[in-house]
Amino acid sequence: MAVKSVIEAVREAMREEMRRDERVFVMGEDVGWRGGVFLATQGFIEEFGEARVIDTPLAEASIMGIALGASFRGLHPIAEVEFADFVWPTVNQLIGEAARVCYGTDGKLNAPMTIRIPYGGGIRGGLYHSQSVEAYFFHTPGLKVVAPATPYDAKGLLKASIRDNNPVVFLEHKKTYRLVRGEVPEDDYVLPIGRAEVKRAGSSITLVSYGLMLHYCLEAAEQLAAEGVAQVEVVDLRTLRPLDTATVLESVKKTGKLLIVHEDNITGGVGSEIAALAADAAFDYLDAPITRLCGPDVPTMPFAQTLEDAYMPNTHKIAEALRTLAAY
Amino acid sequence: MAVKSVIEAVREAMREEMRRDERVFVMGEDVGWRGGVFLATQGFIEEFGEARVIDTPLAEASIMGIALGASFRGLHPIAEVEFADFVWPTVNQLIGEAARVCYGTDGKLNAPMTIRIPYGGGIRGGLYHSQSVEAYFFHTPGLKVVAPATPYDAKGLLKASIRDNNPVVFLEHKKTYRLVRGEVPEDDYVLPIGRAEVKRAGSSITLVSYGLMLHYCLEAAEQLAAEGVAQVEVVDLRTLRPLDTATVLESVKKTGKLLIVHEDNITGGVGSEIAALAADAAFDYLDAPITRLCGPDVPTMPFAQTLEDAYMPNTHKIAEALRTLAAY
Amino acid sequence: MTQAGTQTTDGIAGGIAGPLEVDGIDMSRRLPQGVAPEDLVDIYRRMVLVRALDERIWMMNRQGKVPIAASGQGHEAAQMGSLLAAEKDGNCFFFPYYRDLSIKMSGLTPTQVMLSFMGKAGDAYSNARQFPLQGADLAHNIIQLSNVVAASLTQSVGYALGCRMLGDERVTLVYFGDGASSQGETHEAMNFAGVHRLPVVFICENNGYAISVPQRLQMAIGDVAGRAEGYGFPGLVVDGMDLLHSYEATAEAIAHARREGPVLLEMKVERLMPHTTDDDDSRYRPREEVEAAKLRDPVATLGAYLLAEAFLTEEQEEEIKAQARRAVNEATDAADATPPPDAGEMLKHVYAP
Amino acid sequence: MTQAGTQTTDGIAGGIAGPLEVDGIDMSRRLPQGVAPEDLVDIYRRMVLVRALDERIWMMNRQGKVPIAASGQGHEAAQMGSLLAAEKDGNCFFFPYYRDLSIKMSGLTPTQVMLSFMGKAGDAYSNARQFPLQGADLAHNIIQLSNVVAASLTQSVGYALGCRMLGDERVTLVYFGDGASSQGETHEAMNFAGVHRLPVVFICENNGYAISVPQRLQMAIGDVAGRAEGYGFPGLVVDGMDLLHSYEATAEAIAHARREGPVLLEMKVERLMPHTTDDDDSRYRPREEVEAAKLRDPVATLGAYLLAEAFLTEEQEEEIKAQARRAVNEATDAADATPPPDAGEMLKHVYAP
Ligand SMILES: Cc1ncc(C[n+]2csc(CCOP(=O)(O)OP(=O)(O)O)c2C)c(N)n1
Ligand SMILES: Cc1ncc(C[n+]2csc(CCOP(=O)(O)OP(=O)(O)O)c2C)c(N)n1
Ligand SMILES: [Mg+2]
Ligand SMILES: [Mg+2]
Repeated sequence: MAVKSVIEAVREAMREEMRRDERVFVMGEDVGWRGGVFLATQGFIEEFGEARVIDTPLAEASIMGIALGASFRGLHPIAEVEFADFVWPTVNQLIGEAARVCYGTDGKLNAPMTIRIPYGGGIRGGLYHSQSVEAYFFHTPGLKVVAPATPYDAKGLLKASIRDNNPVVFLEHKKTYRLVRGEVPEDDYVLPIGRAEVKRAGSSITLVSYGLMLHYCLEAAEQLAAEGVAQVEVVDLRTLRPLDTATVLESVKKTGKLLIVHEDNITGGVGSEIAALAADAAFDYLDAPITRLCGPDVPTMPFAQTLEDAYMPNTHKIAEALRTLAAY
Repeated sequence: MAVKSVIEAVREAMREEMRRDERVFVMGEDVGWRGGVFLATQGFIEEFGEARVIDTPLAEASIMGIALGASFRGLHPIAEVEFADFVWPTVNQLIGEAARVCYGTDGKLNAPMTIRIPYGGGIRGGLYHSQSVEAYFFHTPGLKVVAPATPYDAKGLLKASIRDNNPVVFLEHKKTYRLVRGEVPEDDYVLPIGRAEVKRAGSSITLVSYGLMLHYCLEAAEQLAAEGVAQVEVVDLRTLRPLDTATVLESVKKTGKLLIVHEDNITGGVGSEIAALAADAAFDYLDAPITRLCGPDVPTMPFAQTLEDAYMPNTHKIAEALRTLAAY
Repeated sequence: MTQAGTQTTDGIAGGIAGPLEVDGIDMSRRLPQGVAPEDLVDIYRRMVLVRALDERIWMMNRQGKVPIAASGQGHEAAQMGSLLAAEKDGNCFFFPYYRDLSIKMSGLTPTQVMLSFMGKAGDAYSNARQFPLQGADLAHNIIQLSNVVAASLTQSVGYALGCRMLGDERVTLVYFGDGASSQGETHEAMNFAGVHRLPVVFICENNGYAISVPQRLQMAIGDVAGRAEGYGFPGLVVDGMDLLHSYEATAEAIAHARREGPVLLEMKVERLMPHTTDDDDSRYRPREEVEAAKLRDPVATLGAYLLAEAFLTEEQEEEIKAQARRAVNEATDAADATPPPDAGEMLKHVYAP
Repeated sequence: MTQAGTQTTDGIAGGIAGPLEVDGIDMSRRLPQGVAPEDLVDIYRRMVLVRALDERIWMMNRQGKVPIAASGQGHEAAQMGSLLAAEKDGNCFFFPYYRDLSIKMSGLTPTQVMLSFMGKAGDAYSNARQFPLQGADLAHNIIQLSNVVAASLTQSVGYALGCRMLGDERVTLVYFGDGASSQGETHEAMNFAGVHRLPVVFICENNGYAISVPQRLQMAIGDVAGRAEGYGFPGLVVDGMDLLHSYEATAEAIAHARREGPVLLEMKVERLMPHTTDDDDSRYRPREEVEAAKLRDPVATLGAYLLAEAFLTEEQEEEIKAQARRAVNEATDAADATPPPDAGEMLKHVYAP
């Protein structure tokens, strides 16, 4: 199998789906001749033409509304929000409208659209190019929310998202784009939305994460194994909504201890829901307080290197939290 | 003390603050001669004139951006979003901009604005006039979020919000407007933002809620007391952000059992954070699974009476959940 | 490029000939090409029915049986005129707004309308999950997902983009109020439609108010139509109290949209009732203004015109009204006897399979 | 009402007289009233410094010391012309955007600029919490909270509303690009400003691109200025490569704004560099176009004009450039030697006391 980066996997998924299905098209700022600011659509306009690769005006609300309207006509738009930080103008259409198409029409109409959103930090993006926005969509019934960590998952899940008959918010961590590489099959494959994966089996602590942080979690887990402190089971959520509660709870019931890691702000983040689920459905199995290691409650990470480093959870901090939990 | 409704308390708070401080003004759709669709600003334009009571164009993004800009000039705008369901166009300014004024200028600039948002259901509002939106703002560092349940709290906290130097999202449950009445002092008083209140003392179960649901919780607690099943302690959060974790945890440590009730969708709601906090900081005191009774994961409540009733948590459902918890 | 209110596009608004005035509205034009007297009689029949339903719905609200309704009274000529043009065209898709009862009635029986307003099982738009007649009636090419003002504009433009991609010849009509013109999304929708010359007709039903906010506080201009120029397509002011003018303008706009791209029609209308059943317009609207508006009632105007032109006899006209009354009575009884949807429906259809 | 590019308001754009052409730009007008040759020499000195800084910042990015920068090269005449007008007015407030280095330089030393671009402690805008020169410099009447395109427009209108309420005479200037004109918030901001006739000057620096998206895909019109009519105030096309034209237009616009309400100035400029240091414009922009634009370099144009008019000698001109080089070198060294802010700063100032 060829080794590819996350951005290559994303590009391949879209290209294959556009070749496979005429109803699929991409739209967004700079997706045309520029090939996207992260080059996710590089070469697309040359292959598919201006009609299916639409450089939109700089107007995010309309990108979402127009994608939604096109989906009403049976198309499968892939709308790109250039950076997660600019998603706000879209939410009237995304949270207010797209999420309710099926419910609000008693199942008569649906919105088969994919919204690709590069998110996250650690790239010196400062307050307006680093944000994690998953919690907002995670809380919204009617949306699906996917957040892969590896090239393999990114490709399989993006293809699934494009084929899905619902609005899928597809979150791509910007720092993983070129940093994370892995094997990706050449042939067509699709991964199911809504399934977490145990990326590392273990028995003493359950560590739940997604996106960039998953890789730091795996590193920390290796570290603790090497130190002989704990065998950490690492669960990659992959899909945030619908959440694969079964996989999480099964792991927690086995280990009795739970650490949740995400880069997003801690209060009201996805981690709070994981904790709440476990504190209810796995209560009798818990041997220690449910702990979270997440971004602090400041408006995403600042620009200066020192400040960004201070914000970001990392392998070292995760290992520390695991040690505390192991010792409990 | 005079007995007043929530809407009267809200109106009084604004009128007193506008009389007290020239920098305070109101803006929003229909706040002028109409006096607001819920009559929150009834009589204001007559008293304060068109310059301080601004009927805006139908454009929520600008309502928020203009209020924010005016706050930069040192004014204390009170911006009304006509219904919570229409808040989405504002979030680019509210979540993206207002919440970061202080942080993004290293504390040099601030945004002393209040955003009043009538929210919530049980009023046959259907999908677009019933929504609870608190979780989105609750997750946003830089915002304060207030959600009073009683006329007394509404007045004292709205006055505090108007005087606060930060953007405060002030959530008024529409169903409480005329339904809930209570004593409100005539004189000027201000309640601190960020303090929960034990609205009913108890020893066997902690019941955490806010807004309309608080009243159903109190009814259910009385019911259980009357039945001799449990002495339920009811904590009214009043402020969602910053959260008064001390009051919540103190109660949970005392009772060992926790039920959280809100009307908003369960997944990723405010309740998940309360649960997560308790599952961490009060873990050793817990005698039962942390339970939540919240709105189901459908896009807010549908229009038909049957469907709306099916969605809404109520006294009966809360009492049932309390009984289960008591029996654990 | 055409100027709002001053010039015409594709000959729209031509044809005004003589001095026949009905209630102050000039109705003396020749019948537009392709419109027969029977068409107008049929439209009148439907207008009378819509009006009768509209009035009954308001009454039912006062009786506590209809939680909320926005009345279309005063907007009927604009709505019906545009609808007639679209029906004659035969390949149009509609994104109406909450005040467009006439448009949505096109595919429904009176009973279906009543079921919807009363929140009963079998509501054709959302099975009573939503406000009345909100959701979709795909069988009749109608989507109105929400009542969030202006949210449908970008959707309609996207729909038109989809039509273009699929290579069909469909034209999309999207309806909205003067208040909606202020929303940022309205700007974005028109801008995109202009750039891509999409087959969309933007129909602004300008009644001078957004709930209580009068036009002078909504915009610093007289005609919304004038904004079209800034998007590179024509905008026209239309007398929306005049069925024929509304018809002609829309017919030309549909043809233009299919051939060359978007058109903005600003239909000047009167809101004869308060904003919705929840509103009390006496707080903000002079009584004389409402009374004056009622003298220009578009239903009465069309009726008088048909009588004057002898397209209809007085007896026929009476029978049309009697029929409407009977239909509304039957519909009300039928809907009243229908239960609301089963509580178990509440959890269904959050996601499509 | 004035038409974009065709008429003038308050005499704006008058005064063009003779045939003196510098690099294809007509520079032969009389000096505008109130502008002395020394003013222009001073402006030139500042332009040269800004350009030198801009070039150095780009270089520092390539060396890995500046994470990101948007160059203002090509926009300097528009920015400096408007700035000069505002400075002469003496009571203006600025909401610039990320490309407005010339505006933000007005209050800063070169070292402060370098600290900001390198993310070092002491950055005057945000103490290195934000992208370079983003945050606020209240001492110099400047706010640029974010680089979210068009987010500052409603804020600037609100600021102007606040000024009106406090009864001061301040005029607010807000800057944005052609891409920003598509945002819904831009529409909403202009509409509100028009309704309330607020003292705002909207300055669109139209360089024909939004990152890679050319104007033809951004809008179906030639001039953004034409949209002002739809908001009930004047809009003008300005040659933003021409300092004097930019100055005159802005001076008149400020006076008009204070007296009568908003003005939209569309300054036609050229982006001489890629969008930012992250961009590679060869993917989407013809090389010849860039080369042709560089021939119209506004700094060179002004320099040539000053020499031609004998407002400056060649030696003086050389000394100005040498001074700028020295200042930039010193600033770079000073900033390089400064540490980034302490990690402990990260948790501070989420809320105001
Ligand atoms: C985004 C949004 N904001 C506010 C409302 C509340 N609201 C409902 S109708 C209306 C006025 C609409 O006026 P206009 O567009 O002129 O249409 P009209 O009702 O006059 O036909 C308002 C403010 C809404 N439904 N959606
Ligand atoms: C809301 C938003 N969307 C997207 C971006 C990414 N972005 C940054 S600058 C830019 C182009 C802006 O073009 P224009 O307004 O013409 O200004 P210019 O850079 O050409 O001066 C884009 C798309 C952004 N910063 N904000
Ligand atoms: Mg209206
Ligand atoms: Mg540009």
